Amino acid sequence: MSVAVDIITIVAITAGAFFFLAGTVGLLRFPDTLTRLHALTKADNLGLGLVVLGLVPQAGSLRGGLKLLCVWALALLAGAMVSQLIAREASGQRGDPAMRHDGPPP
Amino acid sequence: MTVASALEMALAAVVLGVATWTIAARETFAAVVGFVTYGLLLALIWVRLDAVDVALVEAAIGGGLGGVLLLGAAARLRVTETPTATERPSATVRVGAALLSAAVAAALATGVILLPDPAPTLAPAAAANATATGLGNPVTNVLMAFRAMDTMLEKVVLLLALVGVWSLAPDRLWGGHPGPRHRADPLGTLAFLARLLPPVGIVVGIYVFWTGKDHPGGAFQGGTILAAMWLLVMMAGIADAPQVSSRRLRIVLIAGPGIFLAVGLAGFAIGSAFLAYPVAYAKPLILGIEVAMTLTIAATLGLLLAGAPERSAGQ
Amino acid sequence: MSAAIVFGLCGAAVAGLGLYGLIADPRPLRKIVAFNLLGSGVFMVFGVVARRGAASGFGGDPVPQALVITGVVVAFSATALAVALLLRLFQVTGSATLNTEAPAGTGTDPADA
Amino acid sequence: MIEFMTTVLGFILAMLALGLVRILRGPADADRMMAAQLIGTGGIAALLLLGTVTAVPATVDVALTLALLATFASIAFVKKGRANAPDSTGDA
Amino acid sequence: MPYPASVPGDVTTTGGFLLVLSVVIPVAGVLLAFVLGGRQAERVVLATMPLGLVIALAILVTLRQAGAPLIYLLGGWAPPLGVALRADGLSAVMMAITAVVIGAVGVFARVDFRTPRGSIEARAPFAFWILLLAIWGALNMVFLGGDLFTLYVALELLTFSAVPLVCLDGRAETLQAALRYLLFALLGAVLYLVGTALLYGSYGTLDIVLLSRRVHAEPATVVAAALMTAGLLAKTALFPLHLWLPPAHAGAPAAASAVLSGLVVKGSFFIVIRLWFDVFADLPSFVLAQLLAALGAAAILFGSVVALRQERLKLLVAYSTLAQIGYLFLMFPLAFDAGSTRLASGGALAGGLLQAISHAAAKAAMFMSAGLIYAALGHDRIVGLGGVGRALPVSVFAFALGGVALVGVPPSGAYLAKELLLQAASATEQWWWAVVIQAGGIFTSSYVLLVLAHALAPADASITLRAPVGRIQEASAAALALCSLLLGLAPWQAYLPAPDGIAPSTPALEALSASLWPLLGGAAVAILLGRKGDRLPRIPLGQVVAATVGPARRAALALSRPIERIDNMLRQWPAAGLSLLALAVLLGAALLAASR
Repeated sequence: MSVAVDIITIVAITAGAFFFLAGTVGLLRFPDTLTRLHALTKADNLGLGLVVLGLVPQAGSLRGGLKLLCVWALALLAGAMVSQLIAREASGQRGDPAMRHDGPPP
Repeated sequence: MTVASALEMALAAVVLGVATWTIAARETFAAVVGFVTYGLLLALIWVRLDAVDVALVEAAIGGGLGGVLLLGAAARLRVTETPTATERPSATVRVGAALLSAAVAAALATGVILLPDPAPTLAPAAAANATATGLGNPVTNVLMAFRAMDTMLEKVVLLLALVGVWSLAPDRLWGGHPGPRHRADPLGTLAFLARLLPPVGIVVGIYVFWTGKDHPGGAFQGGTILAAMWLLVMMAGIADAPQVSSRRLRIVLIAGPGIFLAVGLAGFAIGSAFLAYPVAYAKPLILGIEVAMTLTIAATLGLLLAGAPERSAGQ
Repeated sequence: MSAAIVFGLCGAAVAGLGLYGLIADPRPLRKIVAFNLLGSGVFMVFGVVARRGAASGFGGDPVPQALVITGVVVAFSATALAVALLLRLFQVTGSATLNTEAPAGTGTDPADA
Repeated sequence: MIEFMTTVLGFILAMLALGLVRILRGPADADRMMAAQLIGTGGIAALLLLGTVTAVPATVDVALTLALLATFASIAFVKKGRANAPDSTGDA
Repeated sequence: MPYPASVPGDVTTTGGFLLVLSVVIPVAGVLLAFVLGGRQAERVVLATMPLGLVIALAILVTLRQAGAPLIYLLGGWAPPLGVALRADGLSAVMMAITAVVIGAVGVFARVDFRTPRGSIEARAPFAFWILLLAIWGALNMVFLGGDLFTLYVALELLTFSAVPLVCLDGRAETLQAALRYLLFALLGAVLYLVGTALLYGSYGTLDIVLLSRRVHAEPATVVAAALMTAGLLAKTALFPLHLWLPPAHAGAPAAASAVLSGLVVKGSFFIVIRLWFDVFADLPSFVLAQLLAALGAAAILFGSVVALRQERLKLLVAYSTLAQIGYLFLMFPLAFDAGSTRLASGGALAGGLLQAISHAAAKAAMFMSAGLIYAALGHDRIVGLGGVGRALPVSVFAFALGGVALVGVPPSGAYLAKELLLQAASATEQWWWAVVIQAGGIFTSSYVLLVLAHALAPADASITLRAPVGRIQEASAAALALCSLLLGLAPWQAYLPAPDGIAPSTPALEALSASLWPLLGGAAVAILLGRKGDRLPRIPLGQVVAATVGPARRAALALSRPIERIDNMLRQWPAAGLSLLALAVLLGAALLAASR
């Protein structure tokens, strides 16, 4: 049992690390601000999500695991909001109707 | 070299790199962004040093409120950047400053390396006296019991900083609202965030405060989170900053040190000592003080960031 | 090398960087940022002192840790006050300099008129 | 397991260090803020791993605080410029 | 009666609760004034003042009866885990003078910081009263704190209450002065803080008494000592770290200047004394003491010469503070005991502290009268002061009294201080410091006489006062000056380590005539260096004087110009920062070399 759990952890965390790598490479290599943003939003949330997923089985208690998930949820929410804010700032068109899809995050 | 110590060195190297960037960057705004990330990474160091209480403070202040304060100022002062930068001191002065700073840093490093081994510590004393308060978090014990005077004075420092900030207002705006009026954009992302995040944040803030009695956390950490939530609501234009003349606001601002002082004086009256808690009531008394302090800290920090009164009442 | 030494050196170096910035950069806001760096370097030294004092089942001596928390609060209040002063100076003069030779009072303060 | 996590932690730290390059280069402030955000998320991941490695469960609370407050710098960034509009200096 | 010799142990002594009250009452007053606001704030502060004075007196009495330091263990926790408040003779007299000066300033400020009719609360009064009370609480904490970190918090409290006072009027220059003050003070405070970290790491306590028993010359301790001392000197504005002082003290409102110049700089000075007479007493301090006094001598020279060259009265008084701070540091080499190679508490310490106390009262009085003159004339150009003596006799009289007290005319406290210092100089055979002490007196009288010569000269045109001067304001300034002038009569032997019977032993007439010499010398210096208007020839004999001293004056001015230029350079931020670090490094090197 514990071996299986450890394998899940290792796989998930490795995958998470990979997404961080992808995000960083995107941030460094992509040509302009908006495409970089695009790369970033995917990568960091997925990366963190997978790391959290890997850590949950190791948490030892239900409360610990829930807290980990809370961290992820918060980071996800904040990340989505901030990306939107930055995107608007970067495109320099605060009133642009195309950017006004200000509903809740997907 | 073990994996762990390699990790520590890597962490130290990254932190040092960001610190260098913060000093060397040409643009202030870029430097401040560097400083925000620095605060973030510093939290890692504090965890590594097994000081989670401090890590919480660093995360809340260094990565959060401090960043807001400095980024806002950097944006406002951007126009002064070029003229002031021309006052840069001569190369001789800069080399001198670098040499002397390096000398002081080297002396400090030598001092740290040559600290005696085994290190003197008050940890056993703190552990032995923990029963007096009934709290499990040794840092809270130090802050609230053994060195309560420091903590009380520190709250007065916060209040005085606020008086100082307020005193910068123009005379005719005294009593008005601090900071600029943020216009609400009801459909905006920010407004959405400001409705969604605060309930969560308030729960987290209270949790961090409450857990501080036995685990890392406490009044300052919790208060900072609450302050951030309040600030978010203000920045989104959902609620305006209160007038500085408001009596109710002022009571909240002194509640922490006030109740601290009152309990301290009560300790006097009961006959033990100023700032001493009777063992049977130590825990509820400390928690009561901490509740008031959390509120006071949240209000003070929020207003410190909001700035001096800039609009008269109703504006 | 132990964690204490690595972070102790790191703290000393950060403090040195802060000192340099505080002295050599003419822009007040950069001085404030440098002051914060300097402070955090000093706090790191405190952290190392705390870590070295680990005993009685505590990962660190709680006394210096508590001192750091108090110190951070004081440093933050100082930062807030300094920033407020600087912004007010900018509002009144239209410039942000500590150089006394620079003409002061040239700006108009809309609020005090 | 500890060694594995420590290694991943080191790897994520390296990624963060690389992300710093974007703060260095810019060119726009938005790029810098983005890099700061990546570093924030990475920092949270690193904290969670570190908390597990060093067996300090309270570290999760630090991560929670960071996740909650890391947005604030970005909000200040977005709010910039509005604060120094002439109508907000109190005279209007 | 300084405390390491006679600390009985870790117990609260009788009367210890007075120490708590002396801190708690101002703090409670701050909180209450903040909530009530408006006129109530002023009332709360004014009600606190007599209370504080009574407590300070009670501490003096209790201390004398007990014959040993008063101790209070906060929360019942003994050091090293807890924090103790301790009052020895030094703390008690400093607290007493603080209570007196704050009280006088409070009475003085009632006119300037009155909440205007028709408004519930006004900005400047609200901030002023709260900050004034906070300064008081912070100073009491500085004098009583038995723990180096508590002292750090108290010092920061002091800074945070002092800085906003500088820029209460909101002018651009004062805002800039306040910012410079704040940033430099913060730099100093951080250097102090890092020292406490090293000390805690070395000895596991920050309690002053425990440290004084444990400290020995180790590298970490030496680094701590150097950094802490340098940081405190920056906060005290000892030359060459004085960049912030002149604009801050000259630009603040008169009541605030009086407190800043009279009291606030003494806070960090007091901690320097605590450090070197208690905590670091076992470190080799010979070179350090000589260095501190050398900086003090330089401060006297620069402060006095630049003061004489000022155009504005308030700046002159501010520069005189710079010189007087230098004077305070002359006691360190004189307190050095060659036998035990440590700083011993004796006549020199008593003299230094007495000088600090006399200066507190006298300088506050001088700033208050300068402020009155400024308010009445609408300017404070020194050459334009003609006729003020007739128009504002009491204000000028208060200024003169304060000046005379500072010069050291018996029975002033400064006179007694000078006697003690000179005695110590001859006892330790350091004649060069005796020369500096005498020179300091001459310089002091020079700028006091310069101001008086202008103020007492007849007016060019009949002067019209812009505003009537409050009688109470003039009275409080004069009372404070008189207090400084009579300080020499107080029974110091009970509190300071002064040799018995020093005050009355010197025959009064002889002492008076001896104190005339500095006045004459001062007059000569003032004629050589002082700013003069076109009016000088009209003073009796002015023509003759002008003709004879012309060449000498030109030579003196040629000498003073480089001094002014160097002062100007040192007041630039980078130069001051470099001086601070260089001083820290120098102190560290000297201590390290000596401890080998």
